Amino acid sequence: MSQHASDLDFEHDGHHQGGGHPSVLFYNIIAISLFVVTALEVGVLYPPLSEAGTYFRVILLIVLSIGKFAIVVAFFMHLFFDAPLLTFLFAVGMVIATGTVAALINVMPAAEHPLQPRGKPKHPPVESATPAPHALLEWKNQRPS
Amino acid sequence: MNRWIKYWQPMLAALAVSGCSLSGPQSTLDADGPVARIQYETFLVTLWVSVAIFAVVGGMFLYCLVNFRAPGGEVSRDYPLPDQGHGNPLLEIGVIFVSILLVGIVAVPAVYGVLYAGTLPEGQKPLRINVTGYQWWWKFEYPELGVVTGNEAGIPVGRPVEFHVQTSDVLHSFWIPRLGGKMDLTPGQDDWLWLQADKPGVYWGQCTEFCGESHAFMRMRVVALEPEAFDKWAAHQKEGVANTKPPAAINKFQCLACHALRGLPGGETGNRGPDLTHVGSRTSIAAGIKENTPGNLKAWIHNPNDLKPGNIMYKQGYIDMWQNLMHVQLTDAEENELVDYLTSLK
Amino acid sequence: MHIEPVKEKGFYDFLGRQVEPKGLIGWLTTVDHKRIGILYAVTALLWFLVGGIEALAIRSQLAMANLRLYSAETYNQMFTMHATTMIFLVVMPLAAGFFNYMVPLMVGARDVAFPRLNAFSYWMFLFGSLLINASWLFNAAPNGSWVGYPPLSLFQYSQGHNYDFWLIGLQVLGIASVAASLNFITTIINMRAPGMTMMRLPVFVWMTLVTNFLVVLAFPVITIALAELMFDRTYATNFFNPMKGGLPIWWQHLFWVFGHPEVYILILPPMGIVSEVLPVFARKPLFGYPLVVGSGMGIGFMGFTVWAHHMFASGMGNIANAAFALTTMTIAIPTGVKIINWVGTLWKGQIRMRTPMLFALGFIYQFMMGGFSGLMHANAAHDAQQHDTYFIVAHFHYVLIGGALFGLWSGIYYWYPKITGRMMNEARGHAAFWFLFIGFNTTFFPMHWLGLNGMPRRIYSYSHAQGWDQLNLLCTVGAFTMAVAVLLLFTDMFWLSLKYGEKAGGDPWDGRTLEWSIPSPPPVYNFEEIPTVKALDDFWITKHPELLHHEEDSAAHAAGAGHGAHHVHHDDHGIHMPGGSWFPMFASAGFAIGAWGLVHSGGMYHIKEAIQPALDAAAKAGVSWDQLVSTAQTVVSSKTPDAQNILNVVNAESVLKLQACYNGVKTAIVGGVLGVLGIFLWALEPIGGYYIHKEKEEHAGE
Amino acid sequence: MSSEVLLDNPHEMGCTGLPHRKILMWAFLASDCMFFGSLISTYLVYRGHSTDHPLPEDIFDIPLTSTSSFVLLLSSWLMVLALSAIQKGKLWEFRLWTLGVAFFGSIFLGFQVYEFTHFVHSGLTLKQNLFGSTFFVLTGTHGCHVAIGVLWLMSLFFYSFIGGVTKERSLDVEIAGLYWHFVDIVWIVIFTAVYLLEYII
Repeated sequence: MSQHASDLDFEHDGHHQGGGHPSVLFYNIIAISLFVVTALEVGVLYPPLSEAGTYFRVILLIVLSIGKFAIVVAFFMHLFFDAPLLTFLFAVGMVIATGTVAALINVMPAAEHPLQPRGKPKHPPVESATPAPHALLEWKNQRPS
Repeated sequence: MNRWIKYWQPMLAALAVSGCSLSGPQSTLDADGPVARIQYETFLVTLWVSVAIFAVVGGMFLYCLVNFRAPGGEVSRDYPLPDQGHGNPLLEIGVIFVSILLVGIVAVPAVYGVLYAGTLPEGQKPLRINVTGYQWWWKFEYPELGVVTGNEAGIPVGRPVEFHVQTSDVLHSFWIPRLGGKMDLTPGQDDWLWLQADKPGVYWGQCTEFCGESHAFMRMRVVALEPEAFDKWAAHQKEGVANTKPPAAINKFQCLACHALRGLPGGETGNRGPDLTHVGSRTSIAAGIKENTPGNLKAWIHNPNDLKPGNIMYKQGYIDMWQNLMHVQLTDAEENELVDYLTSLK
Repeated sequence: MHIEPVKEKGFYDFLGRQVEPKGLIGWLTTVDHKRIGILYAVTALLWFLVGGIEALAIRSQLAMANLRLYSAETYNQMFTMHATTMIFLVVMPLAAGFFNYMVPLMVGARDVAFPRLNAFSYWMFLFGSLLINASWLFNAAPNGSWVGYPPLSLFQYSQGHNYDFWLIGLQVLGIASVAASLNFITTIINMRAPGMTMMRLPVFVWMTLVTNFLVVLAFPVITIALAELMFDRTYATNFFNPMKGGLPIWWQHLFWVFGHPEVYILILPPMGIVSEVLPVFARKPLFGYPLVVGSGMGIGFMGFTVWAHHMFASGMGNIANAAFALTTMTIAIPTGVKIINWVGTLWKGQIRMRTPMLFALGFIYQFMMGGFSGLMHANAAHDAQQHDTYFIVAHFHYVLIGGALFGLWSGIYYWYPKITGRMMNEARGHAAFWFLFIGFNTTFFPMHWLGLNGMPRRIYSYSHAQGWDQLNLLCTVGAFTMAVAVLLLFTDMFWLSLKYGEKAGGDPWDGRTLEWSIPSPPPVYNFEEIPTVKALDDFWITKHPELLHHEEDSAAHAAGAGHGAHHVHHDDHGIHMPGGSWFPMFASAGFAIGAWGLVHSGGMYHIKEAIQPALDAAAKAGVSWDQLVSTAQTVVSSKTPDAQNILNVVNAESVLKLQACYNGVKTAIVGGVLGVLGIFLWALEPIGGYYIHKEKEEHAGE
Repeated sequence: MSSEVLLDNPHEMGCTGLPHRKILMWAFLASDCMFFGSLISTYLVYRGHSTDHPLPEDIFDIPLTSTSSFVLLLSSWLMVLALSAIQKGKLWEFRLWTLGVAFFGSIFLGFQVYEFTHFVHSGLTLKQNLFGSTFFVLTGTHGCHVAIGVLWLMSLFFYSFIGGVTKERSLDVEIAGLYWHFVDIVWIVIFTAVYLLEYII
């Protein structure tokens, strides 16, 4: 019984790097830095910048959120301290998911690239014309070529 | 490129040993236009690379099966083991390199073919035709010529034709096998393809994206004409109906609510069904599924559902309008009259 | 041997776990991976008969030009259900049957990691398959091809419940697959016997692992796609509605991001089976084991990079077409490596032509053919001509029958003695092989010609003038020849050999892997003592100790020592076995009821929108919903509008449909609650189970 | 599932030295990456395709959503504290933090309910336009994940009163924590890709 119990305990498990899980203080520091990054993210929105600044802001936002993502996964989810196998498992999903999302966004015939700044005015309101279910024939493609 | 054709075609014909004709009206192996030809050639490259690999690997496979049988078909457990080789790294690396090389051989023509078929040719200005797919027929519009026709399109020989495809309802796919590959009709996209016919003739086509109950009966024909003949044809198609004395049945059954008979009062607007202004001049009816003979036409008018299950001429025209609203049926005499009239619309 | 139940008090004591499974209740509550494997395989084989009958119906209709054996609508249902059945209800679960039965035996484990989750997967699969086939009883079988492209699948074009059955049925099957796959990933990674390093895993286990990764990563995508389409149909969202800017092409992308890995989910397990069968019947190790494993992983990974080759005709543009053509051709490299390695395994071997070997060899030949036609589609230029023609039909049947099914049949003949303890008859096996081989090639080889000759897929009729008559007749003859082979297999497998077959010992084929080291059929606890693995093909090495090199031996010891966390559990209190449980079935039955309700809520908001004026009028007149429904019933039965002039006949029918939708939603909620309740009870269930104590004298008896 | 892998269950620990459930959970999270990846890409692909108002810039409220993001982060923080507490055997501390996590999770859900109600009143419904469809399905799915997490944590909370959660069984809490943090990181992505990007481009 006790033998199994010790297996569950991280401090004694040879597979875990770093020899033990972090202290509460460490968690608090991580949490505070997460709050700071989130505040930064929101803050990025507000200073008035030119068109060129848009790209800067997009890149900054992406970098910041990747950072947050990495911090939570590495420390809150213990991946940094845990067996590399688990990192591998998660990485398989993340890599394929990221690649697929990127490929999908680029291969779709988007009206505009989803990560590009849009021109204004954006969407002139068009007449709403949802067809009644039985009026099949009126249901035509409304998109101008 | 033409040299290739001369070279490969007899070999392929030799391959086609089954004795069945491979030159049906929709055969992709009889390329009658530059797009179909380039696609056929890239296919041949892949085919012969495959045949070569098959000869080598399949040969080895067969050699193993013939030569490395267990003595007597079955061996006891204490029979001496064969060599317990685990693999040969050099061979493996060789195989990988050879396959990369072969993939390269196949890939280059493929990419060339994609670019060729996906780029409008320089030089001659292409003829533009807008194709609209309906469940289950085709509308062809010639914006530059002001011509509208259904299920049968005339094109000039030797001039590229730019087909812009769009759908009025579900997905369809526009395909004239002898002239070139297909293009799906997808809502929300402006897709096009170009085709060109080398010689005059009637080219059959068919919808190849599943589009509902009568998907099998969504066919079409493209008629390639010499340039002068094409101009004459287009000019004639532009005119209104020749026979301006329609039978009473046309009004009685409100054919013009869906079909256009240009030149008749109220006959300009119907656009749910094919344009009938020159229906008598077409070679086929009901989206290419029957030859245009009076007998077939009568059968079609008598019960469209029989030839093409679920079509809207039957569902909305016959069932809704005739039976639910007007409670009338076509008599035999009216059907004959209608057939005579439509046949006269050359 | 005696059995001692675990004495443990749980949160509650009613509905305790079954100690030793017996009879029907034993099967219903079983958590034994071997029984679940048998359940999977038998269910899959029964659906195989159904799918086969559908295939014969399709071929009969196409035997001659202008045949009208049955209606176009029925034909559309036939080919849709044929594809759906064969892919999701036959090949996948048959492979899952082998995963279940064989993987724990091959890695040297007593069971899978989560036995009850495993049972849950099976019951979900069973209920999902029943749900999707129940559509036949309602004359609403899915009718829009197994790819279900919108807009045809939107409510605007398909107002029956056909697509609802398809969408929800696949959703349920998806849950079953993902749950099972998570289980197998854990089992393979974490339950290997001491010394069984990853590079000593049998190839079948490797391919299982890759397959299950593919399932786990591909199924979420189809889950989302199906959910979006379901929302479009039921809640009138706009994901694929072109009227509101939705793009039907998005469905195609999502579908094929799932769909292409799905193809490898179907083919990799049979590849693994063949990689097991060939070495046994050639008496040689698999040629280039690391490369076979690596190319399996390569194929799996590449499976996620090529999906758009199913969409070369959808107007993606030259660059995307060329790029996906290139990635697709790249897959030919690892596939070619595999085939070369299989041939290398035969080279200088001592080939024994037993039935499993025949099927494995048939697999190699036909998979090669399917690979070549695959290379031809990868050529995007000519794919514009092949796409959606019979050339494609020929290709994927070469891969899925000639490949996957031949591989699975090889597995059936190979492992049947292990599972039942009896050999299958060789003569009947050879006959079945030749009927299947000749029938298959007669059916599908001519389809290449048909496709090149311009015959599109999914057409229920064609005319003489199109020139496809003779070849189609030939295909139909071939299809019925294959049916003979299937009958032979089934009578042999379920009756003749099962009853009269020669008794098989533990190791009838002179096998190489761990499952042959135990009796046939295996005891409930699999291994009396968990084996310690010294090398790849450990059992073979045990039989031929001279093959084990000294350095490998010491490496094995080092590796075994590294697996220190492993415990041997049969020491003082015997072998612990988990007890049976009702809750996997209970929970999945709850979810199945919920799914049934969801099916019947299909089209709800569309119908509501269509009769909104009537509903408003009713609200204005102060007619409650219940009154409106009863009025509608009267109106429909009398076929005259009601006195207050709120409902005409058409609207009244819609009101009744809407009422049915609301009932569906209620059923869905009840079912969902039951399912969640089942999971809670399952979680609180005491661990239970029992200990098996082996007595000394019984050891001798084996 | 929890009793399946009780500590005295011989099927618990595997040859890699990791508990089965941890491997299962990480594989599941990998799977969930694809799940949310598909949803997020649906949202991004359909950006700018809506044909009707209201559009994101008409109705998004960044301060509100930022607040709910902070709330979710806060709950993640409490989650690690809860795990840390139970690993040290401090049962009451564990109960406190777990209750906190569930509480803040519920606050987050409350924000979402408020936001959804507000949007529906502004005319944005599932069927109004593409933005409505993609937005509600994406954030609604995430909300469902949060709700399941709250249910899970509350179960652990109550289970701890009948001796179900102990130091030796801290794995139960760790697994729930992994799930909860994953829900948090998905929100990190959604917050950036759906809300913040909308304010820049």
